[in-house]
Amino acid sequence: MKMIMAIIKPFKLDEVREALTTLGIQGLTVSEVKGFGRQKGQTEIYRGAEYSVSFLPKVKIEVVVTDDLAESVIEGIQKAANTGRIGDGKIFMIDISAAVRIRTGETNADAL
Amino acid sequence: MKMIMAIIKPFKLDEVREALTTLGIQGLTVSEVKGFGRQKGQTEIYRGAEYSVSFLPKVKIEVVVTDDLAESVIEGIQKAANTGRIGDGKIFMIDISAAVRIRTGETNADAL
Amino acid sequence: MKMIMAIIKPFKLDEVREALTTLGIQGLTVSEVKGFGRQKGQTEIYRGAEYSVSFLPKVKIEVVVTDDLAESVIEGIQKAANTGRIGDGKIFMIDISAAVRIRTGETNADAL
Amino acid sequence: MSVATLLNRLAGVLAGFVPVLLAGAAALAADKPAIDHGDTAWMLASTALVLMMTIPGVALFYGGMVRKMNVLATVMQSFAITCLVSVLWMVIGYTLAFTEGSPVIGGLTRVFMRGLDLTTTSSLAPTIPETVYAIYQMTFAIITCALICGAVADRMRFSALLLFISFWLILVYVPIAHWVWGGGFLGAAGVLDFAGGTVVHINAGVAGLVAALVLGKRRGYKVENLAPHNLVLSVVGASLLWVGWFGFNAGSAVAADGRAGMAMAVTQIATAAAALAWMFSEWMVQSKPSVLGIISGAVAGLVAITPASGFVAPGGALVIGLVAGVLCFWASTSLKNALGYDDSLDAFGVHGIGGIVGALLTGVFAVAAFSVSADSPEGTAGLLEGNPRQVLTQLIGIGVTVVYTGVVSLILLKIVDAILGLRVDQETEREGLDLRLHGETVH
Amino acid sequence: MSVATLLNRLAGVLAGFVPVLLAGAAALAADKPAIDHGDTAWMLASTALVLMMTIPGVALFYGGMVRKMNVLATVMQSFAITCLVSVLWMVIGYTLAFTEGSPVIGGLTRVFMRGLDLTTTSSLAPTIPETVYAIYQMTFAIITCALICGAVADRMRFSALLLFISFWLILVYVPIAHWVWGGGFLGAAGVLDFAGGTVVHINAGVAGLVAALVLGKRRGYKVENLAPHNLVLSVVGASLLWVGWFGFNAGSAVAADGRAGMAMAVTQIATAAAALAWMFSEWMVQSKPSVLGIISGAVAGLVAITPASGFVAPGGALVIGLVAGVLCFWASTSLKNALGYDDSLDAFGVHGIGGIVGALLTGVFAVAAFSVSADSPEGTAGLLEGNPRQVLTQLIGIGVTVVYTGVVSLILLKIVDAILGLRVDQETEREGLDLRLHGETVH
Amino acid sequence: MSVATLLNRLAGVLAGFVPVLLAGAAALAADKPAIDHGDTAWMLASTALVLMMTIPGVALFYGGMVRKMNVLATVMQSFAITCLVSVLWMVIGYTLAFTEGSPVIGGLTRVFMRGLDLTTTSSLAPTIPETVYAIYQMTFAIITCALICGAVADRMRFSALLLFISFWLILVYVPIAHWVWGGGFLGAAGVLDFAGGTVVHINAGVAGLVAALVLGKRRGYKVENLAPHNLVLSVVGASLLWVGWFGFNAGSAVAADGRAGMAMAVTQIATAAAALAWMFSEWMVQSKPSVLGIISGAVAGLVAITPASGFVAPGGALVIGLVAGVLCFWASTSLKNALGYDDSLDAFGVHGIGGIVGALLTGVFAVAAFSVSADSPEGTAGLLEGNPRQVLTQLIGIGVTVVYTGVVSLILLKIVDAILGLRVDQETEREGLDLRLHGETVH
Ligand SMILES: Nc1ncnc2c1ncn2[C@@H]1O[C@H](COP(=O)(O)OP(=O)(O)O)[C@@H](O)[C@H]1O
Ligand SMILES: Nc1ncnc2c1ncn2[C@@H]1O[C@H](COP(=O)(O)OP(=O)(O)O)[C@@H](O)[C@H]1O
Ligand SMILES: Nc1ncnc2c1ncn2[C@@H]1O[C@H](COP(=O)(O)OP(=O)(O)O)[C@@H](O)[C@H]1O
Repeated sequence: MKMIMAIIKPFKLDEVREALTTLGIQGLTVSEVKGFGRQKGQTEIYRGAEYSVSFLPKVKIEVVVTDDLAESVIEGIQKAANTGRIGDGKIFMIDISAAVRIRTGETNADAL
Repeated sequence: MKMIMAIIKPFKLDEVREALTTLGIQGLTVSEVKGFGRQKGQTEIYRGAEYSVSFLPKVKIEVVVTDDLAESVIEGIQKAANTGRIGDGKIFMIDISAAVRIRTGETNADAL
Repeated sequence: MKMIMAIIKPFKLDEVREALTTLGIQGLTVSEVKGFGRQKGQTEIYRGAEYSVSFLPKVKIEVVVTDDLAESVIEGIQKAANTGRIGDGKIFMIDISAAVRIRTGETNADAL
Repeated sequence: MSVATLLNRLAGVLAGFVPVLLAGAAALAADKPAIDHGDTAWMLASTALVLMMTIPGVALFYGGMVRKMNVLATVMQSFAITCLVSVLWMVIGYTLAFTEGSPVIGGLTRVFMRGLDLTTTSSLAPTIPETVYAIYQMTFAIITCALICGAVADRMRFSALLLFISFWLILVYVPIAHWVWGGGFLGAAGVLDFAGGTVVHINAGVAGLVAALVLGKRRGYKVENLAPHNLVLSVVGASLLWVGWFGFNAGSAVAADGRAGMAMAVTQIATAAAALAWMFSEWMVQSKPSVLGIISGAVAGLVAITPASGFVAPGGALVIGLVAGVLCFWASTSLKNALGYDDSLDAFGVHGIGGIVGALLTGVFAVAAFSVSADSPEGTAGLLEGNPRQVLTQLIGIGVTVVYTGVVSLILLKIVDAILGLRVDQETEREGLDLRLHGETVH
Repeated sequence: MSVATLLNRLAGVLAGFVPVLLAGAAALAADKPAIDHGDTAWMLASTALVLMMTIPGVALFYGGMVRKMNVLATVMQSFAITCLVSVLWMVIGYTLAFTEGSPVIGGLTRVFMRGLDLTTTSSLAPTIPETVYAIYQMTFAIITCALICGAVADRMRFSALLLFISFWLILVYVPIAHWVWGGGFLGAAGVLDFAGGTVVHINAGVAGLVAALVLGKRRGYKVENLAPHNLVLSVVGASLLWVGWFGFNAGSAVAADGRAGMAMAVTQIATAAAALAWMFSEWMVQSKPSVLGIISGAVAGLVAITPASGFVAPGGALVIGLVAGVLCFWASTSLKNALGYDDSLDAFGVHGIGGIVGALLTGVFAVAAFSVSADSPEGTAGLLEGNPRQVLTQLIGIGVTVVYTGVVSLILLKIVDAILGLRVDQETEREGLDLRLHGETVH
Repeated sequence: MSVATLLNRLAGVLAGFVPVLLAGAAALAADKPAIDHGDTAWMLASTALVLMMTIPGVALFYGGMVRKMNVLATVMQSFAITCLVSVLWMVIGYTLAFTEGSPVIGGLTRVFMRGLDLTTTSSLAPTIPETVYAIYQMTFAIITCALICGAVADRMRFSALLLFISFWLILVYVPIAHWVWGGGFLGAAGVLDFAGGTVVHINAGVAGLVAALVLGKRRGYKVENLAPHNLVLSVVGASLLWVGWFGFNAGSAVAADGRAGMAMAVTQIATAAAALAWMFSEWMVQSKPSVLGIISGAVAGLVAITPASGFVAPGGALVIGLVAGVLCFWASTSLKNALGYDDSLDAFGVHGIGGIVGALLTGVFAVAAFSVSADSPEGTAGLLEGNPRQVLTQLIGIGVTVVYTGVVSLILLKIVDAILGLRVDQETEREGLDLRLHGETVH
C-alpha cells in the first residue's frame, strides 16, 4: 500500500475529494497546514513591526491506497488541484507496510 | 523503527494515550484532522445553501517505536480506540529510517 | 528522496526555517500539533476539575529532500531547534518513493 | 354633574394653567425651548446604543458569516464606514438632511456643524441639545451604509466601497432621510416611518441587492464550501443589534416618555416573535433549528418593527414579527435561490424584505392614539382602525424609496467601477481579502 | 432659636408647600401619576442593560466554558430562551406576575399586554410607563431561565429545554415573582429581595441542580478532558454581566435616584470583593489564580449583592462580597466534588449558593434608613441594626423558594422526559450538539 | 427700543425670577441641592459605559494583539485590575482624591465610603447622588490602571503587576486626580482637562513607557513572529471603547445637558477623523490600510479629544482628530522604532502622545462660552480666541504630570522588582503566560 500525501491550495479541496471519489477512494484524511515555498507571502506590518508572512495556508491530504491505485490517484489529484499558478503544491508517495481498520480489525487492503 | 499513524475519534484520545503509556511508550504527537470516509457527515444548511459536511473531526496520532513494539502498539490502539461503530478510524504503519532527539543528538532507538 | 519530519518547539520555527533556507531548501510544510513526551505539562484546574495537560503545543515540519541533502537537513534542524532543555523534540526520516509538482507535473527531484 | 366634580375640574384647569404659565414665562425668558435632562439622558444613551449596533454589532454579525480568510476585511468595512460617514455627516450630511430647506433637500446652515452652542436645539427635537440630535441621526446614517456591505461581502474592493459609500450617503441616504423625517415631501404626504423601515432598511436592502447584481456572484458560489466560519461572532453581533435597537426605536421618540416605552415594548415582542417564526419554519422545512436561522429571524423582526414602533400596540407587534420571520426566511432561502442572485449575507432578504413588510403593516396596525400631537390632534390610524388609505400611503413611500435608491445606486456603482473597479482580482478572492487588502490575518 | 432660623424654617416650609401644591394639582388635572422623564430614561437604559446580560452575556459566559463542539448549541440556548420567554411573558407571564390578584397569583387584566397606552403606569412603578416596567421585568424572567442552562450544558435536548422552560416560566418563575414583588405573600411577610436574590438566583440555581441530577452526569465526566474551549468568550460574558448588572440592581430602584445610586455602588464593591476573594482562595489552595476563577467570583459577588443592593451600605457590601467569593469557590469546587453531582457550569454553585448567602446577609446588613417609604416610614432594619427577626424572615423566603422550585422543577422535568426525552443520544453527545442538533459548526 | 420689546424683556426678567425663587426656596427647604433624575439617569448609564471600556473593552483591545498563548493572561490583567482598583478606591482612593483637603491631597472623610446615604451629594457633582459620583470616578481609576498593561504585555508577572498597580493607584493616580479635578493646585492654576487627557492618558502612557523600559524588550522582539493572534477581538475592544467613551467624555459634564451633548459630538468627530487620518497615513506609507491601524487611530482620537471635549466646538474637534491620528501613527511606528523601546501594545504611542496632543490643542481650540459657569462667568478661552496663555497653562499641566508619574512610577517599579521580581522567567515567556501563570489555555 501507498500513502499519497498532497499539499494543495485550500479552495481546491472539494474538487480533489470529488476526483478521488470518482476513482473509488472511500476514505482520506485532511489537515490544515502552512506552506513555505516558491510562492512568496505578503508582508504583514503591525504598528511598524514587519513580519514577512512566509507561510501560506495550505491543505494536506493523506490517502492510503493499494499499490495499483497509487498512480491514478496521483494523477487525479494533480489534475484536480492544478491551477497553473505558483503555489499549487506537491504530491508525495510513501510506503505503508500495514493498515488496520479500528472498528473491525480488518487489515491491509481490506482496511482501506 | 516504525511510525504508527492512527486516525481515531477525538474523544478516544485520552484512552489511547493511556493504553500506549502502559506499553511503555514515552512520547507521541497528536494533530487535529478532518476525516472523510464511510461514516457520512451531516448536511449543514446556511440560509438555503446546503453544504454536505463530508468531513468529520478526527484526531491523528503519530508515534514512532522500535520494530519490536510496533505490533503491540497497533493492537493497543485498536483496542482502546474501538467503539464498534462506523468511523472508528484506521491505523497505518510506516518505516522510519532514522530518528534524532534534538535536545541531545541521540539517534534511533535512543532518540525515542 | 527522504521526508524529514521534525517536531520542534513553536518559537523555534523561524530559526529552523532560516537554517533550512541557507541549506538551499525551497519548500516545506508546517502544522500545529500537540506533543506528549518526557516534558511534563502543567495541571489545569477548572472549578475543581483537574486536567493534567499532558499535551504541549509543538510544531511539526515536513520537508522532502533529495537523499544527498537529508543528512545536512537533519543536522541543520537539530542545531537550530536545540535549546538543551527537555521537550526540544524529535526528527524522523521517512522514504519517499515519488514526488510531483502539481503546477507543472514535474516529478521527483525536479518537483522539490 | 355634582359640585364636587365641578370644583375638581376647575381645580384641574387652574392647576393645569400654572405650569403652562411658568413654561410660557420661561420660554419668554429664554426665548427658546428648555432642554429636558431626562430626555437628553435617554438620547445620549440611545446614541451610544445605536453606535454599538454598527461597531461591534453589524461588524460581528457579518464577520462571523464569512470565511475565516475574510473576517478582518468584513469587520473593517463596518469600522471604516463608521469613521467615513461620521466625518461626511459632520461636514455636509446633517445640514442637508435635517435643516430647513425645500421638500426635496435641506439647507446649508449647519455645514461643518457650525453654529451649535450648548443651548441650541433643533425644531425636530425641541427638548434635547441639537448636538445630540445631530449625532443621534449620524449613527443612523452609519448603520444604513454598513448594512449594505452584507450584500457585497467577500468580493468588493475596499477603496471602491469607500468611494461608493461616500457618494451614496450624500446622494441617496441624505435626500431620503430628508424626504421622510427632515421636512420633505414623503413625511408631508403622511408616510409613517417611526425609526427607519424605509429610510434605513428598504434603502440599504435594495442598494445591497443592486450591488450584489452588479458585482456578480462570489467565486465558488454553489460549488465550494462558503459556510460561515464562526457563528458565535454572529450571535454576539445579533445580540448587540437587538440591545442597541432599543436606542434605535425607543430613541426615535426623541424623549424618555410613554411613546419611547411603547416603542421598546413592541420592539421586544416583534423581535422575539420573528426569531421564533424563522426558527420553527426552518425546523419544519429543514428539520433542524439553526443558530443562523434564529438570529436572522431576530434581525428580521427588528427590521420589520422599526417603521411601526411608536405607532402600533403589542398585539400588532406580535403579528408583524410572525409575518416578518416567515417571509424573510422564505426570501433568504427559497426566493434567493429561485432568482439566483448572490446576496452574500442577505442584506436584501432580511433588510429589504423585512423593511417592506414592516412599512406595509405599519399602515395596517397603526393606532391613531399613539401619534396624537399638537400638529396632528387625531393621530394617524391604520387599516384596522378604519383607514385603508394609510396602506396606500405606505406603498407610495416604499415605491419612491425602492425606485430612487435602486436607480441611483446602480448609477453610482457604474461610476465607481469605471474609476476604481468594484471587484477584487481572482487571486485576492482566492487567498482572502484579509491578507491581500489589509495585510493581516486571524491566526 | 434665633429669628433668622425661624424665618428660614418658615420659608422652607412654605417653599416646600409650593411643589406639593403644584404636584397635587397636576395629579388632579391628569388624574394619574406623572411620568418622570429622568426615571424613564434610566429604566429604558436598564432594560437594555439587563437584556444584554443574557444576550450576549450569559450566552458567552456559558459558551466559552463548554467544549468547542457544543459552543453554538450553548449560545443558542440563551438566544432561544430570550425569544421564547419574551413571547410567553407578553401573552400571560406579565399579567400573572405583576397585576393585582391574590397573594398567590396575579390577575388577567394584561393578557397579551392589552390595555396599555402611552400614559398607562403600574402601581408598582408609578413614575414610568407601564410598558417599560413590563419589559424591564421581562428581561428578569429571561435571564432567570437562561441561567438554568448552565447546569444542563452539553447533554440536554433542545426541544426538551424549550418545553421545560415554557412550563417552568409560568409555573415556577411567575408565581415566585408575584409572591415577592407582585403583591404576594412573601413580600407581605417582609422578605427583602431588592433585585432578585431569591426570585432569580436561588430559583434558577436550585432548578438547575435538580435538572443536573435528573439528567445525570456528562459522558466522560472525570475521565475525558472537558476543559473550557475558550475562556476569552467567558471573560467577555462575565464582563457584560457585570456591566449589565447595574441595570439589574440599580434599575430595581425603578427610579434614577439616590437609592439607585447606592444600589450601583454596593454592586460594584461586592462584585470586586467577591472576585478577589475567589481569586486569592484559589491562589492559596491550587497555587494559581485562574481566569475562570476570578470571573466566577465576580458573578458570585453580583449574585450575592442582588437581594441586598438597595438595602445595605458600602461596608456591608464589602463583607457580603468577601463571604460570597469564598463560599461559592468552596461550593463549586469542594462541595460539588464531595456530593458528586455534575452541575456542568455551576449554576447551583454560583447562583444557588450565592443567592442564599446574599439573601441571608441582607437580613444582617440591611440599613433601615434606605428602605424608608410612605408605606414603611421606619424602613426595615437588619440584624446589625438590632432586628434579628429579619434574618428569620429571610430564611423563610429562602426556604419557601427552595422547596417550591425544587419540587415543581422535578415534576416538570419528569413530565418533559416522558413527552420528549430530556437527554440527547450517545452519538450526539460524542460528536457535538452543534452539528447534530443545529446542523452547524464553528470552524 | 419699542415699548413691546421693553415689556417683553420685563416679562422675561420677571418670569426668570420665578424659577430662581422656587429653586432658592426648595434649596432652603431641603437644605441641600436637589438630585436631578435626568442627570442621575445619565450618570448611572455613563458609569456602566465607562466600566464597559475596561471590561471587556481594554481587555479585548489588548487581548487580541498578543500571541495566542498570552491572551488569557492579558484579559486577566484588565479584569483583575478592575476588581483590585474597585476595592482600593472604596477603601481609600476616593476620599483622598475627591474630598476636601489641601491643594495636594484630599481628606479622609469618606474612608471606606462611610457616611453616604441616599441623599448625600458631593460639591463636585451637586445634582447627582454622591454614590454615583464616587463609582463614576472609580471607573476612571480602573481604566487608567488597565491601560498601563499594554506596555508590559507578554512578560510581566501577574503578582508584580497587582502590587505595582496597588501602589501606583494610591501614590500616582489619586494625587494627580486630586490636583486636576478634586480641588488641587493644577485645577486652580487653570489647567483644562475635561475628561482626563492628563489625569488618565498622559499619566498611564508615561507610566507604561517607564515600565516598558524597566522590564526590557520581549524575548524574540524583532526576530520572531509576535504578530497579533486575533484582531477581531481588538476590533470589538476598540468598538466598545468608542461606545463607552461617550460615558467617559459626555459623562464628564456630570449632567445630561448641552455640555454633555457637545462633548459627545466632538468625541464622535475627532475619533472618526483620527481613525481616517491614521488609515490614510498608513495606506500611503505602507501601501495597505490595516485593521490594526484604523482602530489604533480611533483610540488615538478618543484619547486626544478627551481633555478637549466640553471645551471645543466641532471644527476644533476635526483638527484635533486629524493631528492626533497622524502623530500617534508616527509615534507608534517610526518613533518607537527609532528609539528602540518595546512598548508592546503602544500604551505610550497612543495614550501618552495622544494625551499630550489633546491637552495642548485644548489650549488652542477652547471656546470660552462653553465653560461659562457661576465661578467663571467668562469661561476659559483658548489661543484661537486670543488667549495664548492657556497653551502655557496646558504645558504646565502636562509637564507636572509627566515628571511626577515618570519619577514615581520608576521608583515603584524598582521597589516591586526588589520584592517580587517584575518579569516572568524564560520558560514562562516561551510557553505562554496563560498556562504558566494561570494554568489555563485557549484551545
Ligand atoms: N520540499 C518540500 N517539502 C515539503 N513540502 C513542500 C516542499 N516544497 C514545497 N512544499 C509545499 O508545497 C507548497 C507549494 O510550493 P511552492 O514552491 O510555493 O509552489 P509550487 O508548488 O508551484 O512549486 C508549499 O507551500 C509547501 O507547503
Ligand atoms: N484510505 C484512507 N486513507 C487515509 N485515511 C483514511 C482512509 N480511509 C479512512 N480514513 C480515515 O479514517 C476515518 C474513518 O473511516 P470510515 O470509513 O469513516 O470508517 P471506518 O474506520 O469505520 O471504516 C476517516 O474519517 C478518515 O479520516
Ligand atoms: N516516539 C515518539 N513518536 C512521535 N513523537 C514523539 C515521540 N517522542 C516524542 N515525540 C514528540 O517529541 C516531543 C518532545 O519529546 P519529549 O520527550 O518531551 O522531550 P525530548 O525531545 O527532550 O526528549 C513530544 O512532545 C512529542 O511531540
